[in-house]
Amino acid sequence: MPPKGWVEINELYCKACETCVTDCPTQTLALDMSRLTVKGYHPAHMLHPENCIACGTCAVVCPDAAITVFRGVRPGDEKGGEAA
Amino acid sequence: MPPKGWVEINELYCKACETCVTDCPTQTLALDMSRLTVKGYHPAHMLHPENCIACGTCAVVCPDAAITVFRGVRPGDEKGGEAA
Amino acid sequence: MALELIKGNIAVAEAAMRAGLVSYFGYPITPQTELLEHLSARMPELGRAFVQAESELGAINMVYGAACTGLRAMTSSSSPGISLMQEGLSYLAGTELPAVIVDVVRGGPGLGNIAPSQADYTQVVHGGGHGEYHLIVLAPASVQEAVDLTTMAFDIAEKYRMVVCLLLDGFIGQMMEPVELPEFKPVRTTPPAWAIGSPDSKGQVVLTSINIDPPTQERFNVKMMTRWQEVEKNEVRYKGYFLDDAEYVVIGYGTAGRISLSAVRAAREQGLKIGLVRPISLSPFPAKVVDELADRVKGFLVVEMSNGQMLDDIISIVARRVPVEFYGRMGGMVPYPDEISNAISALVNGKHDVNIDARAEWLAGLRELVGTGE
Amino acid sequence: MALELIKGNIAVAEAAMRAGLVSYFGYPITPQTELLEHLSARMPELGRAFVQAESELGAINMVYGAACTGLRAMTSSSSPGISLMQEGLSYLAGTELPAVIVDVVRGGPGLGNIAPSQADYTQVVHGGGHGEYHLIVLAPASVQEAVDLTTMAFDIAEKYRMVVCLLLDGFIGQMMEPVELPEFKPVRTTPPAWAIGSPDSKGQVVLTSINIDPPTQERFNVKMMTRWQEVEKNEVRYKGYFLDDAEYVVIGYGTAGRISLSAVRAAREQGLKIGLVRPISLSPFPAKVVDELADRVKGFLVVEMSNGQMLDDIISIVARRVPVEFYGRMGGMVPYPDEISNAISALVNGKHDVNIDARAEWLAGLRELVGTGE
Amino acid sequence: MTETDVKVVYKRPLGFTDRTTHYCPGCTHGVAHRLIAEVLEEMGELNNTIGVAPVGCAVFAYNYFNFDFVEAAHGRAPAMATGIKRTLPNKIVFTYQGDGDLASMGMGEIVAAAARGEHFTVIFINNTNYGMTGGQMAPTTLPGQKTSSSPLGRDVETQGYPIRTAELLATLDGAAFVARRSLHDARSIRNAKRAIRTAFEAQKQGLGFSMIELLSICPTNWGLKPAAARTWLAEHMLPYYPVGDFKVSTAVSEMKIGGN
Amino acid sequence: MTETDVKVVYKRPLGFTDRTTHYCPGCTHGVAHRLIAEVLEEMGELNNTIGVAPVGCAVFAYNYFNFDFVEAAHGRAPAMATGIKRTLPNKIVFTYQGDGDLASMGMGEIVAAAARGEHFTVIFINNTNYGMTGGQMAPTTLPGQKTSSSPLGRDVETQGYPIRTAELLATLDGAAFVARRSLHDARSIRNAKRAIRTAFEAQKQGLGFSMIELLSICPTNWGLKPAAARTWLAEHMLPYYPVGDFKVSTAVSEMKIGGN
Amino acid sequence: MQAEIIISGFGGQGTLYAGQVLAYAAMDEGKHVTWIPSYGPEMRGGTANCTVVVSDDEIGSPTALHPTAVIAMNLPSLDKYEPMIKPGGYLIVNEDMVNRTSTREDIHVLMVPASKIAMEIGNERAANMVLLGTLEGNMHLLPQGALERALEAHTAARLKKFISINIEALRRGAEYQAD
Amino acid sequence: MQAEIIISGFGGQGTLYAGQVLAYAAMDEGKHVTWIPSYGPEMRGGTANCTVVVSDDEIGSPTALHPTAVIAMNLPSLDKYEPMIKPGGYLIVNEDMVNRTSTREDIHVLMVPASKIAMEIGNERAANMVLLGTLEGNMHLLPQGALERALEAHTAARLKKFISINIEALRRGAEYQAD
Ligand SMILES: Cc1ncc(C[n+]2csc(CCOP(=O)(O)OP(=O)(O)O)c2C)c(N)n1
Ligand SMILES: Cc1ncc(C[n+]2csc(CCOP(=O)(O)OP(=O)(O)O)c2C)c(N)n1
Ligand code: SF4
Ligand code: SF4
Ligand code: SF4
Ligand code: SF4
Repeated sequence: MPPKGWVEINELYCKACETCVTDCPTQTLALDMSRLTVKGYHPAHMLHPENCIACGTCAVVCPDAAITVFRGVRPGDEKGGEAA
Repeated sequence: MPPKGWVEINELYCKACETCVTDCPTQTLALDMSRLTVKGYHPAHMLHPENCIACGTCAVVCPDAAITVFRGVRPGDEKGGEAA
Repeated sequence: MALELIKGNIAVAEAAMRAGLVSYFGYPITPQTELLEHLSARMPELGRAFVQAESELGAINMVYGAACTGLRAMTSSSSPGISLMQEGLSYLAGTELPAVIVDVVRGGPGLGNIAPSQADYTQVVHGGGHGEYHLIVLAPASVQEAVDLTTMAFDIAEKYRMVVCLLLDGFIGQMMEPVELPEFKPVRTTPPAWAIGSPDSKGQVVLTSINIDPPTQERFNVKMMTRWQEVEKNEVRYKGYFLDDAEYVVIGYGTAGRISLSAVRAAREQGLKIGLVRPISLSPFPAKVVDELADRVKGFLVVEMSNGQMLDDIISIVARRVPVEFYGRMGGMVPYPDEISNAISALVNGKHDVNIDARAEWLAGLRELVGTGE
Repeated sequence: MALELIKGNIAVAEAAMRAGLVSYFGYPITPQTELLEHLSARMPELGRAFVQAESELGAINMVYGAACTGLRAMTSSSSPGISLMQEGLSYLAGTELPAVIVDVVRGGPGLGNIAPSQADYTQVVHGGGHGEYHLIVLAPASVQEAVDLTTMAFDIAEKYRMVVCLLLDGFIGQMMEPVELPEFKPVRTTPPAWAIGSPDSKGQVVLTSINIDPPTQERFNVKMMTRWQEVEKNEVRYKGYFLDDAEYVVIGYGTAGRISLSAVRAAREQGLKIGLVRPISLSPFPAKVVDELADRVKGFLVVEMSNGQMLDDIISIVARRVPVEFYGRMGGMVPYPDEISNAISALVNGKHDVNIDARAEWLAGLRELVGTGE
Repeated sequence: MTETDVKVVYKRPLGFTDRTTHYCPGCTHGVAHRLIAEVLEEMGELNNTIGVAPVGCAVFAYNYFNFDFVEAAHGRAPAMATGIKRTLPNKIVFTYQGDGDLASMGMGEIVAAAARGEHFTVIFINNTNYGMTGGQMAPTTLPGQKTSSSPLGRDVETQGYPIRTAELLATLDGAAFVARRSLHDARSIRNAKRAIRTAFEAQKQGLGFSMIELLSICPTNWGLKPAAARTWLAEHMLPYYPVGDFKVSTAVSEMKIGGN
Repeated sequence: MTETDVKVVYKRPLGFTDRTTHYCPGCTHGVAHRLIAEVLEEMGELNNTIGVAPVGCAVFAYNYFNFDFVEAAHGRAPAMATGIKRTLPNKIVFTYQGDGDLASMGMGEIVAAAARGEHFTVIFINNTNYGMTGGQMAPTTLPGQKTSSSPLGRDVETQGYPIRTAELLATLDGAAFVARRSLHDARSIRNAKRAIRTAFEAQKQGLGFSMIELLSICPTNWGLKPAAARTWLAEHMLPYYPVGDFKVSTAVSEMKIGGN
Repeated sequence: MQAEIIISGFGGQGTLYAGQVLAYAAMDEGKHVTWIPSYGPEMRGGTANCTVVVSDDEIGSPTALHPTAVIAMNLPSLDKYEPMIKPGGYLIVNEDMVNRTSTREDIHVLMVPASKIAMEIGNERAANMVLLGTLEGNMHLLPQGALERALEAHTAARLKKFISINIEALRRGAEYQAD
Repeated sequence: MQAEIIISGFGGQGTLYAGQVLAYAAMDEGKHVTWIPSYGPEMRGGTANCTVVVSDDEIGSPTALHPTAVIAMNLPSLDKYEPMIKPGGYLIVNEDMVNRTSTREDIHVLMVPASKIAMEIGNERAANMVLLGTLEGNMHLLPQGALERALEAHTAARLKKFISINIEALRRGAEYQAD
């Protein structure tokens, strides 16, 4: 079954505070230690997109309004699994 | 029976506010309309000294600490009645 | 054009309303309180905003907020209250906002007393708050002039987006004189484009005095100083009396100015060629007329109800070309014309030393007259 | 006599403790906060009073209370905070109380920024509060001088029963330099006879600034002005550099003074006969040295980190005998030596007009350099 | 006691000078002064006390007390008292403040001092207006009450509601003893005195901040004779400003009051 | 809803500009900002609102909201908001203030505004210290808490006790809605948003003064990572500063909240 | 012409009002005029005075060290202002409120039983108008009838009923003439 | 002799401390010296720099528009300060933190792999000392060993354990010499 939704994290705003990571009830998120934003942060990303239930918790706690939360199936992702 | 006590009103301080007059439980006091203090007030005095029970109420309410209250018999006044 | 007999404080209040005052915020303090009391009745009557603030700090910051709407706002106080407004005044200046404040000066320093004084000159004219800024300061010498300057104050404040201070003293505030009040002007209730809440602004309006980047702050200060040069060009006001043939000139403003006029008249009656300059705008100061006179008169007498705060400005302008002498009373004392007449005689008959320390000479005399209480 | 490398703010705090500070009251504000933070640790350690006040208003009025005991009291702040203290300062002066206040000046007006500035000159030197009064104002140009003046400030404050203001700027406050701290002085803990709570007073001590009767207030003011003449006689301090053969003299205090020194040295290396006067006491002002120099030099250059507040005083003293030119930066900008060198060249090679409007000339130049942001 | 023994039941307190006050006839500022002087006399602290006078009708209080006094800037008495008490911690220090002074101009200072638990005592005169400046509205002016700056009566919609200062300060942990009393009759005055005693004792014993709010009359600006003013107080002020103890810290409640 | 329907559950609010904030990573100032923007968006008041920024870390708040804003002097935001709201009564006006700003410097102004029942809303960030100036003690600093001006931990004997601002303001009749919420987890944040909505609705309906105190973290000055800071808040601040509604006027309790 | 008049007495005796009537009259007659009260804490203490300056020209000082005339309604006022009056000036005293007369020979002194007269005409509070009448009756600062016209023109509606008594008081006062 | 040195980088890289070590050393050697940090809200933003002026004479300006030397510990610092250096001056760059070198020909440029060296000697935070070593090793502002002595003399007790690594870092840095 495909996940219930997905999130997009705007790296312009993300400051790697990890709040979303900690508070995500399904352990979907993590900091992406492989990349740095222009501000020098390792941005949050969906480490386990398959877990996402689109509950919006991450967005509610994000202090930088960096997260957009979508419910439904990500276009081009009908079969579930990690996005490109 | 002589009164239980008496009061002395210092006319330097008395401003004729009548608080003592109003509050005296035995109607002992009144303003002396026949006289003016240096400040231009009709000072309070004992109109009915025979009533005085030395309860101190007048002194407690006087805003100008003008009143001294004595318990006992005023010297030279052993027989009661109005003082000179 | 009926004349009315009105107290200065109330006349200013009424004139402000007629000039279209939208919001008033003040705090009681003698000798200014009638102004606030009058407006406490009148502003609500006309559906305008009146708030008795929690303090002068509150009042000036309410004015700060109201001024951000670009609508006409005012406060009034007296010396200690004006001291409490210094931070706010610096903020208003740093945000380019128009507003009118009235200072009915009393004797100081400290709690002092409530008698008339002019010892707030420095704090309002040269700036008692931090940073580089100017207030426009207008000093009426009669109730009618107070009315006229009040009307004007709002216009000038808006023209330059600056704070205008009406500097009265206890006498002008408490005195009744016949005055003609102006008609009611239409009241502007819609913020202009630069202001918050304006229907005409393009996008977000932010009004702030913070410029965390020093170059930005410096550019702002340069802009404000450049604007000040405009003010200096356009807004100098004074009244000259008997200047054409004057050999000596008295300079005094407000109550000291009008009392000086009595003395100058008396001197003229005695045949002395004395003139009078009565500055009306203390900031910008009528420096040019004093400068020009310094080239042709034999001396100046400065009269103030203070220790000589305007005196310093006159000394600077005259630059030792001719002697500048001083007569002042302090701490709520008001000079009588006779005292000024004596000072005029002393000037005319004195030794005309341009290097004289006017303040020290005066202080020695006053010390003799009144003592030091020691 | 070990040298230590200490930040100006902390050096002043430590020097005040060693001078016998009994009570400190302050409120955080950049760039002064380290001073407060240092004392928050150190004062309780030594059993002395430290209170982080609710505001600068609270702080100055706590100082007002503490100063009534005649024991050593201090506060510190920066520009907006000093504006909030103006009423309190007038009260302290009106009650003849000794106290020390430190103003680490930042860029303004308004909230401005936290970079170094000298734009509080007028408010502390000429009096930003109401009524006639003076503060003694001392302006160090190095951390060591800040330490030395702090020690002295307490002594002078007591001697004249006046408020002494140490005027620093963000640079002096934030800079580390090698300093030698003085020894700890014994701390006086018993109020002197004039003070409240004194075992030596005869009868009731009342300390107040109210004089409801104007003649009494006037006598008090005469007394204070007479005392001020003493201060002017005894407490003028400045440092002169290369004055003996100087043809032109630069005048600057504090950070602007020390930066000017670099420029003056550079000029000397080029063979130009430039001197420097660095006022240390801004109030009383070293007027006499400037006056004397005006009789023998060809011109002055005033350098300030403001729009020229001391400049007005220099213009008044020089009285058009020789040209006075000005170079200033505003809003938290600090001039580099090169800029001052250029201004020196301009003075030396300029047309030497004594009637020049120094500020207008400078402003035109600065406007060209930085613009007005419009 | 024999018939000829004479006992002084009441006399002018030792802490007073012999000056007459400038207060209006009947004004309870005088009562408040007297109670302070009596309490300090009973505690034996007259020579160890420093008073802080306000800006307001009591600005000249130091003329009537004979111990050391300072005069604060309007509203700043609590800050000034903080400066004094911190510098001379063994003195008894009190401020005497009106409602304009304390609850309007000086609200910041009083809250901060109470929160810090400063060891001084505040005597707070609530007379529902600014007496000295001619009876303007104060933060304590009752709804509908006419004053010279609420000429149609205080309109709560535009001029707000009265502040109950004792209740407000009682929310602060630093406050050890906060009470309200009235001065409109003898019984109330006796109660007020006891509260003032408790406040000063709390200070003496180092238990923290104490404030007594005293409901007072201002016959002059209320436009009432003193007797009518006292009735007005009882009828209008008491319901809005109930007397009572609003904060009594454990230490204060367990405190022993020495002497009489 | 079919499988391919996509719904945006959450997106950046319309009231925000596209600037990144200068707040430290994890700082809940950002959350508070977001909730305000969301509420104003939901109420359709984005174009009718004027914000008053404080002196404190939120001094640049106007960079992040896209409606009109002014910047107050330290502590004076309530006075400034009074001036604005009285002059433009149809606007929605709010102040955004820190605990140093509101509960120390500006205590006089906030109490007076609340007592007057000024029709604006206050968003009050309680992070137990002065963030912007480097973490000095605030009136809200907890007993024993170390700050840069209470280096040994706040000593209540000499440095006083924390002020519970919501409880204090709730004593004022002019206050229509006073509540405390926390921003340390999602549930609390959702609760906080509802309170903010109520506060703004109360303003819109002319019911008087409203204030929401928001318990916040300051990871930088607390020297804790954001997650640890949120835990510290829950463990230390919540017991001292309980969340709850401290004043709900009858009118507010009966108020209907329109829209979603 | 310029005259400076001080009117002084206890609070409640109507000194400020008397000065205002004079000032209104002067204004209505096209004169320059200033009226200034003493203000301050003495308000509460009991004395109240005002200074009225009437002039054909712009007025300089609204106060005077040496006034042209003084109306003294009580003893402290007599004591305070008597020595200050300009030689040739007028001192008008409510005889009923003082226990002495003036010793100055270089001024006109008028002792007027103003309180008694006021009682006679039905309102003891009109003593101020009696004395004002005496002042104007002697000094003729303004055209005939100016004070009366001012009373008619500037009395608030609810006080109109007092106008006739006040006019009567002015007239009775004017009967007292310096020798 | 007077030299103005700017040390600039991210907060946490130890730029202020490096400046202080230099300042202490200068002080101990009897030089005049000033150390001044950038202060302000940029603190929070991330960059931190300080200016150290070392001189034989009383120091005028504690800052310099055209410093004698710059230590740049990151790219923004390189970008900002490179153009300002006085001709003939020194630019010392932590090569590991930037992606370019300098194009200026009129100054001495030293690209030092400071982070790598610091790692090698056991503490990546000692990069600041490596660069300071390079500075002193080239400019010889102070007598031989002055920096090391300053470290010994002015390191707080609880940090003494880092002294030896820091000294090693200074030495390794000094090996890099301008051509
Ligand atoms: C800064 C400042 N603002 C205003 C005043 C004027 N002022 C003097 S007394 C007073 C009011 C006092 O009222 P309150 O505190 O209620 O005391 P009361 O006179 O009623 O006893 C005011 C506003 C002042 N002296 N200083
Ligand atoms: C009059 C004045 N005093 C002090 C300051 C310095 N100052 C700036 S922000 C601040 C503290 C802000 O702390 P808080 O209100 O708690 O907000 P936070 O930064 O924690 O969000 C202070 C004291 C100032 N700008 N103005
Ligand atoms: S909560 Fe927001 S800012 Fe923090 S890591 Fe997640 S997306 Fe980034
Ligand atoms: S209460 Fe006191 S002042 Fe009032 S009338 Fe009686 S004695 Fe006189
Ligand atoms: S004005 Fe009121 S408070 Fe003041 S003394 Fe008179 S009665 Fe008392
Ligand atoms: S200092 Fe504290 S309050 Fe300020 S932005 Fe950083 S975390 Fe937030």
